[in-house]
Amino acid sequence: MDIHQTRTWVRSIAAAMDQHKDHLTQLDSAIGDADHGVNMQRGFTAVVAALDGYEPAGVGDVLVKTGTTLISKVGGAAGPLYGTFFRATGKQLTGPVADAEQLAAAFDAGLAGVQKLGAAVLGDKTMVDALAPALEAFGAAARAGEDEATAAEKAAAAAETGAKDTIPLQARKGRASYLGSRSIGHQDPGATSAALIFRTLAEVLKP
Amino acid sequence: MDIHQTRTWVRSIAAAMDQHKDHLTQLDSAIGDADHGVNMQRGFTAVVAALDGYEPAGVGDVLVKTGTTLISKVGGAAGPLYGTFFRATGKQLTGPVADAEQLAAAFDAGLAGVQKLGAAVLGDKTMVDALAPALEAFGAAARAGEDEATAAEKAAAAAETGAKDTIPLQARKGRASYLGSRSIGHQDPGATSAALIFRTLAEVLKP
Amino acid sequence: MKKLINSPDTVLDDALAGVAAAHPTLKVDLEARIITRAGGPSVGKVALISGGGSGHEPLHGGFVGPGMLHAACPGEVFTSPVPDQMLAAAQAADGGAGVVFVVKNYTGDVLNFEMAAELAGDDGIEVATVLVDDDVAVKDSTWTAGRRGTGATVFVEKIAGALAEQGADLASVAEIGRRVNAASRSFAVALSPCTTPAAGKPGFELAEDEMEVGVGIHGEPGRSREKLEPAAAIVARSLDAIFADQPLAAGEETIVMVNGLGGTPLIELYVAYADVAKYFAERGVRIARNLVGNYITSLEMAGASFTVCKADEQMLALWDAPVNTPALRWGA
Amino acid sequence: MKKLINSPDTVLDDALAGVAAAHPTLKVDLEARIITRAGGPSVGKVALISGGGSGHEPLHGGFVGPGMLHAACPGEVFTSPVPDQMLAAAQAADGGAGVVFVVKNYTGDVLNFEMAAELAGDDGIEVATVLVDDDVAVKDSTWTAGRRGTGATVFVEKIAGALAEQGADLASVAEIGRRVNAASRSFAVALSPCTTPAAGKPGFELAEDEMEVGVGIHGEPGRSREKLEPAAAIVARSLDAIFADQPLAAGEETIVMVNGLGGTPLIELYVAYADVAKYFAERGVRIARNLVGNYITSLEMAGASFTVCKADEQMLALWDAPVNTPALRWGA
Ligand SMILES: Nc1ncnc2c1ncn2[C@@H]1O[C@H](COP(=O)(O)OP(=O)(O)O)[C@@H](O)[C@H]1O
Ligand SMILES: Nc1ncnc2c1ncn2[C@@H]1O[C@H](COP(=O)(O)OP(=O)(O)O)[C@@H](O)[C@H]1O
Ligand SMILES: [Mg+2]
Ligand SMILES: [Mg+2]
Ligand SMILES: [Mg+2]
Ligand SMILES: [Mg+2]
Repeated sequence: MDIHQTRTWVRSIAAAMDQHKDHLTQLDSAIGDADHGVNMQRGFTAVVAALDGYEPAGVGDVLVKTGTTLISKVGGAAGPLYGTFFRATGKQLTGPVADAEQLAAAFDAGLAGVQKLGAAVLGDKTMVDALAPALEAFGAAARAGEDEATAAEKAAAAAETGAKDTIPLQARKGRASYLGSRSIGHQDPGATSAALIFRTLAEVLKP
Repeated sequence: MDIHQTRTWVRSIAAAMDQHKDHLTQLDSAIGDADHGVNMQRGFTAVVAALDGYEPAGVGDVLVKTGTTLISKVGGAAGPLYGTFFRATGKQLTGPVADAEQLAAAFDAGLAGVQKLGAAVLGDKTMVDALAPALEAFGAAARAGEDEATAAEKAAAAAETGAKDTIPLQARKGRASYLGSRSIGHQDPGATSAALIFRTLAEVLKP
Repeated sequence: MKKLINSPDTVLDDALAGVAAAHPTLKVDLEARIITRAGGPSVGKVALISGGGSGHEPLHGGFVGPGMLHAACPGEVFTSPVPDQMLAAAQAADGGAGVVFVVKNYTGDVLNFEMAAELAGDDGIEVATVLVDDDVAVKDSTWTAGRRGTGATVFVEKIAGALAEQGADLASVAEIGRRVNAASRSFAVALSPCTTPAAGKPGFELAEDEMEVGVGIHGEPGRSREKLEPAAAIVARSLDAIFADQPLAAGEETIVMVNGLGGTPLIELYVAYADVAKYFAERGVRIARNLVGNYITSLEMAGASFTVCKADEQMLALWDAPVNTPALRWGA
Repeated sequence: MKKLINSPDTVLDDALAGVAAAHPTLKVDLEARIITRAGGPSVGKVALISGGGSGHEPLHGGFVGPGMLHAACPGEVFTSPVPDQMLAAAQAADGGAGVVFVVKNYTGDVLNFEMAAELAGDDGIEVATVLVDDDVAVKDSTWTAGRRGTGATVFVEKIAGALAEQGADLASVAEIGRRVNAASRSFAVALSPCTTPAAGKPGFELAEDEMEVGVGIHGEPGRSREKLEPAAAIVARSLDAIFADQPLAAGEETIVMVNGLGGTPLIELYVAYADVAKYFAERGVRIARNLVGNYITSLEMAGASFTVCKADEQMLALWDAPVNTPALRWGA
């Protein structure tokens, strides 16, 4: 993945958030406070603006800028968490391109940042439930020598499964946890946006 | 009309207001503030309580007590106006019974009190539009030598017509006047309660 | 109807019990249904007394205290109080210098206060009346009972109350009250209706995209029903009506209130106030003082009213004078 | 959705412009989105800073002023603010004695304030954090993100703000804030939902005869959904939950708030307060101070929240200390 593709990825995420804003907000209204779609859209719109005219030295710069902007513009739980994900990922990628293995390691650092900050583990019904399986699939593909396009495709599928699999879970973190057992039966909005982010990556990297 | 009949009349008004509370409130909600039924019911419930154990010396005492209680308990426009109507009527009736002519003169004094206080004339879309034709009919019957039962029946019919005839009028007094031409097409709540009062009188006096 | 009440019949008595429990600075006579200052009458000073239907809180009970009202007479919800209340209030509040009745111009209020003034006069209490009629939504003509009294009531009570506190005589207190009313104009727009506990149904209906322009404080219909507009347009419409009735020149000073009707979040009132400030700035008219919040409400009605008082120096000075009431407090 | 706004996207900025225009005692940085005292930092004194999603007005901007907050950071409606705002607030408000962040316990608020504390630390500003988590509707367990911060925020801001005003050091101000939080419990019941401008639809649905028991300030569902009850039963339910969590013995002193969620008429809050006073009286627990009104709202949600703080003498004395903010003012 080169700098241009990275930019395209982030821009495509912005487009995806625009498109899925209402769906994400609707999911968040079932078990949260009905703002996740708006938050993500606001954040990535700001990211696109921030990248405009920005001259990154490497792939990582794009992602660090993305993360920093998310932290500055989103607020809520998703702002610091996604911000940290992109920042921590970007910090690992110093070169002008990143191959599948480099990306896998960087994403892992991103997830570690999210978990350090938010303390969510797999099964807590959060974005981690989409991110973790996505990165596992990505890593496995990379280790198996697949290219980043294939790895991203597998990650996207795993993220989507992970997001769907949050439905039967009871939330243990974030606002949804206040519902207790009433959070069961609803898909987590953050896991859903995480799946969108990896679906977008797969589309951008598709040869 | 003797003291007992007068008491019965006032008690029957209370029953009628109970029964028609919602209708009066509904009329008042169209061109007022949706409280006329409640106001009248609250007032006459208090009147019934006030008359309990009260020993009047004459017909007028019952009516003065009724008026005084209405003034003390109703509030709004209807409280002072109906209160004055009953007080001013009652003040004319010093004896233990009142015949049709005495009643006619007393009611006229009641209406004069209402008009002095509220300054409404015929056609302003107020209780006056029911009271005035009612008293005219009552007086004409009395002057023609009819008994009070017949006079009251004619007054009730005239009041009902008067109340209906407020529908096409534009209000010039009270809360309904704020609607301007939008008050047209609705029956005045105060005229409607006035018609109820005279219908009740006719029923009580019916031989 | 969803209300935090125990029964439609006991709302007023229950609320008065709550006021009594909450405010040690007030004395609530549950029997006579009046709210007075806990300290009793101010000997030698004029006492301001107001009242009206309940459901407009904090008006009037929330404005009882040093620097403002001496007593309030709350009627049933949306029904003017009865003369007995006003008489009891006059008796409880008169400090020997007479009382001023601040009366909003509704037939019911006017008639009941008139009767009370007579009774109080019989009782040897000097009474002056200030009639508040500031609502420009109602065109004053032979076709109406005259303008309604709305937001200016708060200004009259604050400013006349301050003068009374300073020991001015009955005529002077009534006079400044009348001057404030004469200098004030109001206009209100409702986004949703309200329901009195006794009626159980909304006083009027509004479609999802409609607003009632020029609405009264009991939800009486106003000038027209229109499609819902952005805040800036609602503000412009309301202030246009006010300025048309009382033109204000550049450099003139005003007191402005953006008042919530009860169900409108404060954040929206601030949105509206920004538009108000812009409207005034564009015309060079100064907002010397302002109030933004719920001061004269209509139960849970959504919407706002706008009140503008063309204020002279005396009014501004009296506005700034200390006031210590549950709903308005400064300098104390 | 019917709102007095210009556009869902500009609500916060428009409202901040309104706050700026309305309150000369406040300084509003529209760029940085912070509200500070017009007088600037208090040299040598600790500065209290709070923030959170908007839509809860007057919280927090309405509590900026002498005796209470030094700065407020309003986020988008129902979305916690970003670290940049808190950093800017810390920089603008620090008088050299450090800043206290008053943070309501929501994941978003906690994370953003955490990041801001780091940034402020890098900037040489000493930061202490007081986490508010008073809502007993949420059982604190491994299954939740912990109790939510609600009404006690007002108490923490008032009391810690008063101590800061007296010149106490950072540790002491933070300590009293934590003690107030530890001594406070809240519980809320919603009669109707609310709609964020961005979502355009109610956050939840309630049938005409239902209420949400234990609702959160963003309309998060609470403990259960029940049939609508009379005020006395709602009060008993709420206070039972509070007393179960923190038993109060006869003779103990409290500060009690009956807070409107935004769409509830003040008259209904007084009805509820009467029932609250009765509940306390029956148990011999004293209400030494009270607030009845809209202090921490959820847009136009109907309902009320109840907050009880078991207050010691120091807390009561600090409660009574002068405060001069748009929404809370006495002694000044
Ligand atoms: N502690 C946490 N760790 C990881 N993700 C979390 C955590 N708390 C919340 N989230 C994620 O954040 C999402 C909600 O984001 P958003 O609605 O934007 O913020 P808020 O909850 O503050 O309104 C949840 O759906 C969940 O996936
Ligand atoms: N000036 C007046 N003279 C005579 N009747 C009047 C006058 N003003 C109002 N009314 C009557 O009072 C009725 C309304 O009474 P009510 O609803 O109880 O009082 P309010 O208008 O104060 O709510 C009107 O329908 C009308 O018949
Ligand atoms: Mg959310
Ligand atoms: Mg009426
Ligand atoms: Mg009425
Ligand atoms: Mg949120």
